[in-house]
Amino acid sequence: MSLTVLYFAWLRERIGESEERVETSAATVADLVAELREREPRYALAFSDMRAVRVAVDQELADLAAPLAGAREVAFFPPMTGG
Amino acid sequence: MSLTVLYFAWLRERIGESEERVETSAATVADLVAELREREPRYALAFSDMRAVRVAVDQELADLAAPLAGAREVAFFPPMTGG
Amino acid sequence: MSVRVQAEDFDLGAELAALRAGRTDIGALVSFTGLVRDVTAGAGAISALELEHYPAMTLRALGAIEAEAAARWPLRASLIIHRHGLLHPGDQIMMVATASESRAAAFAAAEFLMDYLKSRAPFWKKETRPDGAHWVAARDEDEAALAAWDR
Amino acid sequence: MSVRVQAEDFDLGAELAALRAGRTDIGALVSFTGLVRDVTAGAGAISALELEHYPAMTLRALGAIEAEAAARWPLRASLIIHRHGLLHPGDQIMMVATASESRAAAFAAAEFLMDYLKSRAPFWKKETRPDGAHWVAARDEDEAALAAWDR
Repeated sequence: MSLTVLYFAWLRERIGESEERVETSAATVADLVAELREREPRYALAFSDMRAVRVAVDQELADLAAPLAGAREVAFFPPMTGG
Repeated sequence: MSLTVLYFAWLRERIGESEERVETSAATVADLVAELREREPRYALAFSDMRAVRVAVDQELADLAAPLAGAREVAFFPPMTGG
Repeated sequence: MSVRVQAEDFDLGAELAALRAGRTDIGALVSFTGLVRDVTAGAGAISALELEHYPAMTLRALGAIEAEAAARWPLRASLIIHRHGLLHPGDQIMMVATASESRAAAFAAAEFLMDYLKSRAPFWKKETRPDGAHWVAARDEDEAALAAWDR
Repeated sequence: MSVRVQAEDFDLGAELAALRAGRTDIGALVSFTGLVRDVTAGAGAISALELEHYPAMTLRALGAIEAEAAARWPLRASLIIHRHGLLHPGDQIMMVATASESRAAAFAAAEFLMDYLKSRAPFWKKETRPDGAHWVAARDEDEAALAAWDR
């Protein structure tokens, strides 16, 4: 499965990219995070405390248990601070 | 004692005046209302249900028991409906 | 902090712009504008609204209400404008604006100003409807809203 | 009902005037405007604020928040405008406006929109301060404000 993965705010800065294509067979968001952590220290650092990370799957807020079957876009970001 | 007495909204319409000078020895607002009621039916009608009437003494909201010693202006009006 | 009572209309946008002009200490600006509606529930179409007030008491009452809001919340600025005289559907009746560091304070102060003003500022509305002109009755829920601030 | 996300500034007065233009069914119009402050409590002076967002998600999230408000209160009109990009102290960040028959509905809907937007619309703020640029942390009280609407 090929996913577009997006990073915002300090997650973007720590990982050093705003967007990348990821080939994965991860079944859930948590599986995808585990895969990314294994890749390089910058991912492990960015995802070191998942309580500080929010996730959207196909532009809808989701949690770590959310399935990725059929998903096209996953975004990681800190809690929102608009308004 | 000489008081300026003001009427607003439907109290003004029922009594037919917006302002008058009243010579009175009333000790309280309630006494003044009793005196006015005795005067003419239009006052008795306007003051027939005092639950529907609000009072200000010298431009401050007051109740029927408020003393009139030293007062210069008493106003009668229905509950306010601004805003 | 400012209070005005006037027959003329006001420019809501210009008032809000003036309130924050040249300032960088305001995080939240809330405004409320009251407008003449053309219908009252159950009473049919309204063609005009006459606003009577008690001039000697009005500024004093509005000033006291604004001072009470400023004592309860850390306001950077506030404004109350209330019109009197003959208005028509769609016309602006009044506005309040509150500026604070935080949105919670600005919202709470604006609602407080409105709740107090509704029941404690000496204005009375008379609607012209198909069945004649009628003084608007005060609503129990307005008194209840006011009482809630003292709880 | 309308949602806009833009880098450009907006004219608060013109937006509020447009919201009620030609209408006579609005009794209450509430607006909230968020502005860049030059100080954050305990963190010193702010010289700039960078607003990042997630474009593909932003309009969807704001539209969903507005639809939820419209389902909860009898709104005649509503508007959300949120800016992104580089802002400076005194600049407007965003606005919401709600129009209803009654003030209680207009106030509640505006506060609801703000509480949801704060924690559910994909915007992130980065402040430039004397000690560098810092991402603004989400506040527990914002999540608490949001949770209160479900009680």
